[in-house]
Amino acid sequence: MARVVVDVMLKPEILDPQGQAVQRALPRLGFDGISDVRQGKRFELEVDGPVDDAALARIHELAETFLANTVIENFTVKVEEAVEPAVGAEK
Amino acid sequence: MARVVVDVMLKPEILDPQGQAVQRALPRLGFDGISDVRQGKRFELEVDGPVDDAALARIHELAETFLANTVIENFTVKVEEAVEPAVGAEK
Amino acid sequence: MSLDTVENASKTPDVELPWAELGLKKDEYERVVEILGRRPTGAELAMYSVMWSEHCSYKSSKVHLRQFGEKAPQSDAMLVGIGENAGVVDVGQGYAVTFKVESHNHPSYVEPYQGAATGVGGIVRDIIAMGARPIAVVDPLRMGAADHPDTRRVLPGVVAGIGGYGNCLGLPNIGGELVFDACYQGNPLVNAGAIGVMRHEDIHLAKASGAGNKVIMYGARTGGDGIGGASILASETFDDAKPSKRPAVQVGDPFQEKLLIECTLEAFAEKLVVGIQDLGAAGISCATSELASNGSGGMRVELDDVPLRDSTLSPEEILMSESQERMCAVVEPSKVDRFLEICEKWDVIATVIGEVTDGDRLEIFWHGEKIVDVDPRTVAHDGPVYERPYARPEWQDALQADDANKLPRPSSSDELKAQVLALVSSPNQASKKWITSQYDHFVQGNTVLAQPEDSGMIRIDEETGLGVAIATDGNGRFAKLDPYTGAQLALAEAYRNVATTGAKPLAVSDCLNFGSPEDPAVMWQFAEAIRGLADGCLQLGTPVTGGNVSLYNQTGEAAIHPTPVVAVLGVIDDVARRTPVAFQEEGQLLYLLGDTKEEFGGSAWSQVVHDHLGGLPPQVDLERERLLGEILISASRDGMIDAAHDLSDGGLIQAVVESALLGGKGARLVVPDGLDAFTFLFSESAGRAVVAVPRSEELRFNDMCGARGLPVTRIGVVDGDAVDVQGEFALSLAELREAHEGTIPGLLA
Amino acid sequence: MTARIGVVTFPGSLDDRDTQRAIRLAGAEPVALWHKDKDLKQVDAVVLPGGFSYGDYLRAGAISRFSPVMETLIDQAKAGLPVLGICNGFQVLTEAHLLPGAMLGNDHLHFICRDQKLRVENTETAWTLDYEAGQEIHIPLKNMDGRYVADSYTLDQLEAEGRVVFRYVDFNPNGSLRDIAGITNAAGNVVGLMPHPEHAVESLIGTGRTDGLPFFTSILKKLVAAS
Ligand SMILES: Nc1ncnc2c1ncn2[C@@H]1O[C@H](COP(=O)(O)OP(=O)(O)O)[C@@H](O)[C@H]1O
Ligand SMILES: [Mg+2]
Repeated sequence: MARVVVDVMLKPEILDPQGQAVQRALPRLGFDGISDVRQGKRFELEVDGPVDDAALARIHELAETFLANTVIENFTVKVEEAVEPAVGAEK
Repeated sequence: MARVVVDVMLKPEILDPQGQAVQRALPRLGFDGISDVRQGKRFELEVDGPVDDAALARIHELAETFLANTVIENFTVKVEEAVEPAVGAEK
Repeated sequence: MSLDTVENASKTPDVELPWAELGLKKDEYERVVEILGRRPTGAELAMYSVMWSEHCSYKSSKVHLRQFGEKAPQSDAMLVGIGENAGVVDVGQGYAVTFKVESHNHPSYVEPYQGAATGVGGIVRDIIAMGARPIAVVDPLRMGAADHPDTRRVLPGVVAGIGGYGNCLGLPNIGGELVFDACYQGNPLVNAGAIGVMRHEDIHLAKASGAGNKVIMYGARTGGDGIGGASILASETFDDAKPSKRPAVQVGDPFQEKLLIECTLEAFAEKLVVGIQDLGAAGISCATSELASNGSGGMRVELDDVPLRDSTLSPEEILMSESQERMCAVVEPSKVDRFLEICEKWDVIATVIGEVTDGDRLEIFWHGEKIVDVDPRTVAHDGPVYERPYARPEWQDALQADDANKLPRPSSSDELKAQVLALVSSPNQASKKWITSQYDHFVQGNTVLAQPEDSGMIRIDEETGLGVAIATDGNGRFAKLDPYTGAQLALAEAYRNVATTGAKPLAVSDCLNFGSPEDPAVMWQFAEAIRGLADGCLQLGTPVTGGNVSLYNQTGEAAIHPTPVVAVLGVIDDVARRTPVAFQEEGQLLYLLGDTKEEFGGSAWSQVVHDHLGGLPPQVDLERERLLGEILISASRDGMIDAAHDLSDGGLIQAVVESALLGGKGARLVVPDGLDAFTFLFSESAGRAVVAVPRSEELRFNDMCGARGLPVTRIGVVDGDAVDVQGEFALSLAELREAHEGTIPGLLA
Repeated sequence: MTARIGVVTFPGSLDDRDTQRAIRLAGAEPVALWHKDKDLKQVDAVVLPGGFSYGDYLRAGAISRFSPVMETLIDQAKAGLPVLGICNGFQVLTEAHLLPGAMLGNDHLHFICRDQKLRVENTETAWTLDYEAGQEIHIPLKNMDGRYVADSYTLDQLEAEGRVVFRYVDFNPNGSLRDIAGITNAAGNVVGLMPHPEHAVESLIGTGRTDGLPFFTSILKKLVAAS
């Protein structure tokens, strides 16, 4: 079992009111120095078999036809490392 | 300018109707072998100054108090590498 | 901890169970042991503890709630009364309507969006469980101070949650309330009501009968949602009773619930269901014990067959899980296949988890071992009953002596005008459009009236135009001054709201929101409110068909204002005759119906202008309310009035401003003889409404009121684009609109 | 003959029965179509109704777009079958690429329900014959994801070809680019819009206006003329 992550973000030229709302709220919350916020989606897929090139190609196709709407969104596909090298700790 | 990414996912024990709906649709689309799908949010923050420990601590706090609802969600904070080593290509 | 079976429990009488952590009192635990003749198993303890909780057993409120039955007025309309998932009333032409209001207060404070959303989900399942198609929802809300930062967190989340769930279910939201008061700061009240309609023959009850019939669970898989005490039982050792990782917050899936509605109604239509129960508080514990105890036999359940979302759940946790969007149906064996087929059609997971048995025991098995063996009645109905002490608080006299009628009144026309503007723009009196525009009120294509009308109205028969109306009201300030009168005022207002739109009030549901029953003062408020409501319903001939009690709404020593919320359901033979709030035509005459007295205790004026709460609430005269209602209904049926608005918070000026803004037509008002302008505009005397009468109907209308003895006073005319109180001041509609509609967006946007 | 107009029910469709009622009131025969069924039952036209099919999860319309019924519908729409997508139906049509562009969440981030003023910009489509060019109408609007977006090339093309069928007037309720409320494909048989004409067909109900009825009389007229 492996985890593949598909990140989907609105294309840069598309207005992202959610991201903007977050950004606008920041000063009120006392956070400065963040010049832009974009909000997108993250899909975590648990893949049964091995995540070989063929599997990745299929997931890529899935992202392109289904998880993202490429009229408005870009996406990336990543295999998640076994050990999460996150800088921030998981809460 | 650096980019910090905050990923927010529902806690594993919390129902994720969106992820479920996606997963249930997969067989119909001809995709098998994906045993679970969880859908979360991805925030891309453009940070003006250097992303040092202090900045990260503040973003961590931001995530905890604002971007995530820690009653039902977990989050991770990551500094994005300059070059994205994604396996899938960005569309 | 290894599996605690019934056999094991008999052999190990001395094992200590964590009954106190599960919220049971010592004597309650001893009672369980006495009932069983042995110590309970962990699973049994889980069931008793949750079913005997205040929320499920009504142990503090039962003795008072009985009055609703004892004092119930004779009513042919009542088909199913208190005790079922929701009451059912006959509305004629073979139709029956079920409706109920419930609270989801605490969850909505913890997680506003999901708390409120699952509140809507729960009340709607009650309606489906009666066999009805849900047709509308309403949402009476109470929040802390409008300008408090936490209100900014809670209110938008609650509204988004109610909208998110109700809109996705396809249920028009046709009414509700929004009241701000600092007393609700830590205890916002999120009440939700729903109405459903069915044919008489389709009424279904929650009971399991017929040995051999199958028990089918369908809907969402069971997860670890909302498990409180069970995780204590599930923990390794009882000393390790730390809260486990199980979430107390439930997440709703309105899409799943929409499928549940459709597949349940399809199963009803094919007469596949013997009995049915929704899974709400206390989950499977509640559903199985209630189904079994209301039926004739017993029940045997294989807990292993319950579809799970989380395979690590213990049997105790499965029994107590409050995962949303689940139902339980009892189905004859020959019809099981068809039932499962319908579920499959709607992509709803359905599993046979047990069957009705001959005996009178509820037996639950896990991995082949019996872990529950109880008389289901002892779980569902024989919970503890408390006669909690109650006493009129000693501060009540001082509060009532602090007479609002003595507050300084405006001394000039300018001051009067300024106070009118302050009133109509105050958060409680301001337009609630910011909220209600987030709710779908058009879906299902039968909405005749929705907010901001006096009552919501839904057509239920396209051919004949038969319709139902609903209004919910409550005034915690009045109830604080005098809980008996306050409850009757809430009833009177909801009754009046329904009648104002032309519908005949039929029945009542309520949601009683109070502080801690362990405080004798709160218990007195509660007892008085119920007494008032029961007496009032008897007098008005509108039986209470069901409701909900929410106690412990209190932060430390400070309880919320006693807040009985009353929903009145009415029926109208032809919705074409409904009366709207908005002024329709210039030149129509404005009449005030009823008597106006100097009554300012608890009024909006005393709150807005003086931040004051004291004195006595307005008097109630239910015979007058009934007469007013009859006049309003006749006038609507006979086409004598084109607009009507009941008078409540804010008095006459508030009502006229609302009708004027909605219709986009002003009014010229004349202060009637015998009243001063201030009292005329701001008094909150009950039993009043303002109506707009076409000139051609003037005589007929006056004659009718005269003949029946209802005081009627001509107060002006629909005219121009201002509200002009002659000799005092004029406020343009534009100015009024800005004041009335700008407030809530300004606070929240 | 009377025209037979199909109304698809997806799981989570809400306005399917309302749409059937509107079709009936216009004098045509509504035919219920089921999402799992590829068979369109030989209807003369199809309406994809409003609602939250599949809960609007993933993206509004994204999951429904892959329903069996859509396989047939996409082929037949391309071959000229008149199709109207209302609200969620519009979202399904953009996801299926029968109409260009995409629908996103309202710019103010709230669900919005209101009586919306629109201008009818194109009266040549199968669904708008009974309106007058430039006519201003009021139709209920209620949605979460009503923001129409497309790249500027597509928008220019839509404008140049007269394919913007409805525009919001006085108030843009969701941030749709160029105030677009509804569009058509190049052939004029496929139309999608966010507001709900099926909720404006009876004088007593909803807002009390009947400005939506011409949608359904238009298609009836078109079909009867063609037969
Ligand atoms: N939270 C809410 N949800 C739905 N409708 C609401 C809500 N709050 C207020 N309303 C509606 O706004 C209108 C005015 O409310 P209110 O002043 O409380 O009415 P009334 O005084 O007649 O009881 C009513 O139609 C009511 O149903
Ligand atoms: Mg009213």
